[in-house]
Amino acid sequence: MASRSAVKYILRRLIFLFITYVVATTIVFILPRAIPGNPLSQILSNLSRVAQSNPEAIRAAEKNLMEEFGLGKPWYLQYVEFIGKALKGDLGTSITYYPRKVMDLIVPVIPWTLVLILPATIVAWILGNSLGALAAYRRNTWIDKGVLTGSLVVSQIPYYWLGMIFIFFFGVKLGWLPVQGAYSQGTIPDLSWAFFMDALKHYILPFLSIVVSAMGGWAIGMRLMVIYELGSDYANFSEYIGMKDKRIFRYVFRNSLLPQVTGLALSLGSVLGGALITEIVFNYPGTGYLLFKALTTLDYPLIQGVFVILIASVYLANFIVDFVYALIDPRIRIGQEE
Amino acid sequence: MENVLLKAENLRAYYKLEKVSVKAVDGLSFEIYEDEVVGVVGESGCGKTTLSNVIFMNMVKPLTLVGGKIFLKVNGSFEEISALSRDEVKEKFWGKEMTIIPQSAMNALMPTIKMERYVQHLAESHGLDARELIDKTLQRFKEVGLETSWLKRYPFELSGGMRQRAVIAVSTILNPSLLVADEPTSALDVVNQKVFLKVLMSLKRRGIVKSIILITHDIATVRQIADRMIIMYAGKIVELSPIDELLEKPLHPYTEGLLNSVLTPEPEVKKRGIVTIPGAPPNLIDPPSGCRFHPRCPHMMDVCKEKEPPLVEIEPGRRVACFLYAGERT
Amino acid sequence: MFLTMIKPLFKNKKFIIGFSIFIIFLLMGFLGPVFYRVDPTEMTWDYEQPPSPSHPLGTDTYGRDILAQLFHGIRSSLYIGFLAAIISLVIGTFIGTLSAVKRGLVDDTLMAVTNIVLTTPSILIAILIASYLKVRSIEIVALILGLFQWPWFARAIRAQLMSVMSREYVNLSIMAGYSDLRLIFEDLIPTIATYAFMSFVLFINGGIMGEAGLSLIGLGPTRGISLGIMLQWAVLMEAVRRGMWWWFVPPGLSIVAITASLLVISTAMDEVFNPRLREE
Amino acid sequence: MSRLVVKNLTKIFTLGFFSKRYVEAVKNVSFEVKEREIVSLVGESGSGKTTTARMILRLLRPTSGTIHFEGTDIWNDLNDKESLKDFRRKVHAVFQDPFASYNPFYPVERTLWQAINLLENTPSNKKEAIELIKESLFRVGLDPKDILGKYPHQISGGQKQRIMIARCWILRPLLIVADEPTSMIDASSRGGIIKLLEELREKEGTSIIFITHDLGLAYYVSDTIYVMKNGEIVERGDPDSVVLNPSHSYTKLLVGSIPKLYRKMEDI
Repeated sequence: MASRSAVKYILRRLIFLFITYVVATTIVFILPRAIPGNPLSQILSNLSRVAQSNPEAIRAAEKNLMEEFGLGKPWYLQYVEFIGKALKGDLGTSITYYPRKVMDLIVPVIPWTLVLILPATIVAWILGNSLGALAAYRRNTWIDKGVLTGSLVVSQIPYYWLGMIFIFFFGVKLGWLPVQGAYSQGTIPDLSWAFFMDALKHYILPFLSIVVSAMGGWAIGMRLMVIYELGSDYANFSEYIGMKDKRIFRYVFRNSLLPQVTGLALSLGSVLGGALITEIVFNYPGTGYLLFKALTTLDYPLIQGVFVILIASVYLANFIVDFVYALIDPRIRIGQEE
Repeated sequence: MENVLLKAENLRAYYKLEKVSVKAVDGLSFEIYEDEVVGVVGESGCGKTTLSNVIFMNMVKPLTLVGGKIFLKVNGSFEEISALSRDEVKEKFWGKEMTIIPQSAMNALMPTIKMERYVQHLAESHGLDARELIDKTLQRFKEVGLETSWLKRYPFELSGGMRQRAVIAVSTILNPSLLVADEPTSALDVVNQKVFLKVLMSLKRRGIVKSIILITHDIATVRQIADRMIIMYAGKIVELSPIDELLEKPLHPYTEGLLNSVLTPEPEVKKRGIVTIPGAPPNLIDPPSGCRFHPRCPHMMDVCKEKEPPLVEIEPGRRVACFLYAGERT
Repeated sequence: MFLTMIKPLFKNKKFIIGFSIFIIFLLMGFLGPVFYRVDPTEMTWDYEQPPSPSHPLGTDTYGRDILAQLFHGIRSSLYIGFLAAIISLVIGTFIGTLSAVKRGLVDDTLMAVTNIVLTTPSILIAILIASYLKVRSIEIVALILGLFQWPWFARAIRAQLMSVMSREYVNLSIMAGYSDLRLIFEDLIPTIATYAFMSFVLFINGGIMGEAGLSLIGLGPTRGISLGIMLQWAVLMEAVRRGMWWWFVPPGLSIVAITASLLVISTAMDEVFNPRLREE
Repeated sequence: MSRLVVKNLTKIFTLGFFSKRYVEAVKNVSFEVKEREIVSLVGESGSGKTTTARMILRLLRPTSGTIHFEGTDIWNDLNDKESLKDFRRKVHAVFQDPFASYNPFYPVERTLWQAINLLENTPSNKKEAIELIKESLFRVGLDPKDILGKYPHQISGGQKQRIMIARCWILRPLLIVADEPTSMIDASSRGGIIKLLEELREKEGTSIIFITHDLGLAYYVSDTIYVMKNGEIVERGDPDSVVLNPSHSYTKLLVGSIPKLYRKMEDI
């Protein structure tokens, strides 16, 4: 029962995100050309350092780089070419891994990042919101105070530092879980049960470090929302006509959760940022680790490629959240009467 | 006593703050008869909204019942609801025997579910058959002048006036005997105000509710539907009287001042002129000694500063708390 | 007026706790390097030593004193945090105020820009920009971080000012012949002051956390020691997997303590100035 | 001669960025206010009465139409600072919400200082100015001791509204636009505010426009009533003819719906 207003809402978000994407890719285009000291020449000088042993590769890469950045052409042609390529999914050729395409390097690592971030974010969201709601419901009891204090502290722990603590404690001290990677060295990823169990073992610590530290923020926000909604007119009225407390609390929970869904969209960026660094700490072979590798060798085509892909995924996720929001909030689905 | 629905004896309810108490309801005694409309009138801060909380025993910290008793007639016999806890009163009487139309009725319905679902949940909460209650609501929707198909909608799809009527329909669905309406018309335009009053009275005429307490600052509105009027000032009842007598001849100086400050589009008002009561209502943390109105009263006597005037009946059905009428007693 | 405003803060338990912790770290950053005169970059043969009387927090792989690093790191991290917060506050206030005062097309354009920056992950843009800079001073890092964390603040300021501007005292000041600028400084800015201060505190957090993140992937300040740089060294030298807890625990703990105390301060202010949340 | 002449005043608000919507808040409104006259614009929320007031006060630019005050087109002829200041001095306002009329960060007398600074003959020293402020407070029945140095939350709504009238006493404007000046204060203080405004008219010859939803108030105070609905003036006349003998159907409905004190509605 998609009404006109819902379609309009979705369309508006879509247009907005598309514009945002164009702006973001434009930044990618402008940066290397605008920053003083011409980073492109840096790239070239860097190139010879990286691939000293293979002069042929250098020359090829150099030529390639000139072509890819379209140097020598007027800037607007460069821009049109750049955007055109970006929309086609052609992100150029890596320098470090020459002659492999940037896209071919990124695609295999994306699943690792997705598998880590998606479940961790959703679990943290659910747990955090439940805890926050519980605290608000038992306002001013020790449960509330405990949850609030805990959340305030936990929400300020960077994922990656919690990761370090976990590695040290559960991996190094107790020896319960592996300390790095996504699977044991030497194994080849396949669909066997043994590999799954091995990957799972490696998964627990990075997963937990994201879940635990992301939970705090949700709990704090949800607690405030629920306290606010508990004092709202509909909650009071429902009580006056004899609605059971449990039911009223479900109403309050539902209505408090709606803004938290929008909050999820807004927080995706910082969750991603934190998760990328967590991958580095765990040597987890995801996008963050690839980005780290690219940064240490100043492989600019690869850096840009990772950036473009990540930004696009954040916008896509944003759009999905918006879509879900439009589905679950009737005020958007049907359109509020002014 | 047999046709009394609600009886309050020397009710006192304070907002107990850290160091001080706000004496918002301070020694109120009155009764509400079956089949009547009583208007509770007073200016902001006189304790009239607190009174509605007290009637429901809706004591939420820091509001505390300090003393007094409230009785409600349930199935022919009186229950002392002031002896029960808030949760017990809520469980036993809210929505069933007593109900409310809140000040902010526009936002009173759960916004993100359809009204039909809401009624289903209400049935569940009261242990009733959902289908039956929905049918009853449909009937009630017709009675308050709403399309029955609107029950399948979300509250925000209705206009403000219609939402208010939906609230009336839902809140009276279990035929409670007492309805308390707290400033129900202040958010409506005058045309919808009148519609609201009509709906209210039709519910009473059909016997869906027995008695109505209308809490408001607007005497002219009360005048349209009330049988009796309670005038409150600074946490106390200063006058309680049938409405026509009160308008004819207000007894308490405060009542008189209040009446003469009302501006309605009537030639009588122009002739009468407008009166101001000097000063401002006292704060209720540390109210004036004796009669709380004495600092603003044009007829102030020495005794008013020292002693508190009791609320006494000086004519059949007319009670006033003022020393001007001390002689007329006995 | 100012005193009567902040007085209730010191009756709030949360505020006192948060404020005390923050002051302790502020003093560590300010006075630590003054009293503990050990060069944090001096390499010694006492490398990878656990805490001992001569090195209260042990040493790193190059024999550098961790406590000295920590004092200098806290100082730089706080400095970056403050700097980034000032930049964000200025941009956010400017955009939010301009939007609210000018309305119309100016408002539409500025809010579109704000929403674009809001939706774009700031840490990723910071990474991209930082990667192109060969030399990154502490100030440059603060600038990169400060440039992208203002959008939510600008939006909130705009909303608050819009509501303030519908208040009648603003009309009365206009009718008294106030210029736009005088109106902004006398009537508008004071009303957003407490909110701006609370946001400033959170911006400091953003700056400190952002620096740590950037440093960890090797894009932090190229000179000097910050808490993030300490963590980066620890990760590079595999301090975690080699069990050298004295190396990576202190800087991380400091980040958490500073940012959590600031968050508590901001929450307490919200409680004090926002009556709905006040506990009875 | 009329003090204020409003001719074909129209205000259209544009909403939305991508898909624009237009709302006609005020449509082709014309009326005049004479010297010493009290005029009421009566209407419910959304009738355009407040928008009209804001345009007269030069707070909101009209889409079309003209407003002449003392013969000057206030939106086109007030180009220099001096003439604008002169206009501000001569046309003033009392607003609805006494709480919103004061910036909580300043003592309440700030609003009186603003008026002093607007005067043509600004007092030569501070002492003189303070005397002027005190005198204006006495005029509205307030004791300066209770007011000076206080912050808005320390005084009552009735007192706040009186100080707004004290502001008018300092300026002695030719026209006061009173936007619902009594709707948010208690009934028992309402009469005082109305009397003070009437006194200004008696002593200074001030013209007053009451912007109100309260037909009772309009009936009581005005010389002329204009009834507005959906941005248009639907009825005009002296209070008795508008209230006792309305001609437009909306006015009839309005008068019929307002609860009276001395009459009970038949159809409830």
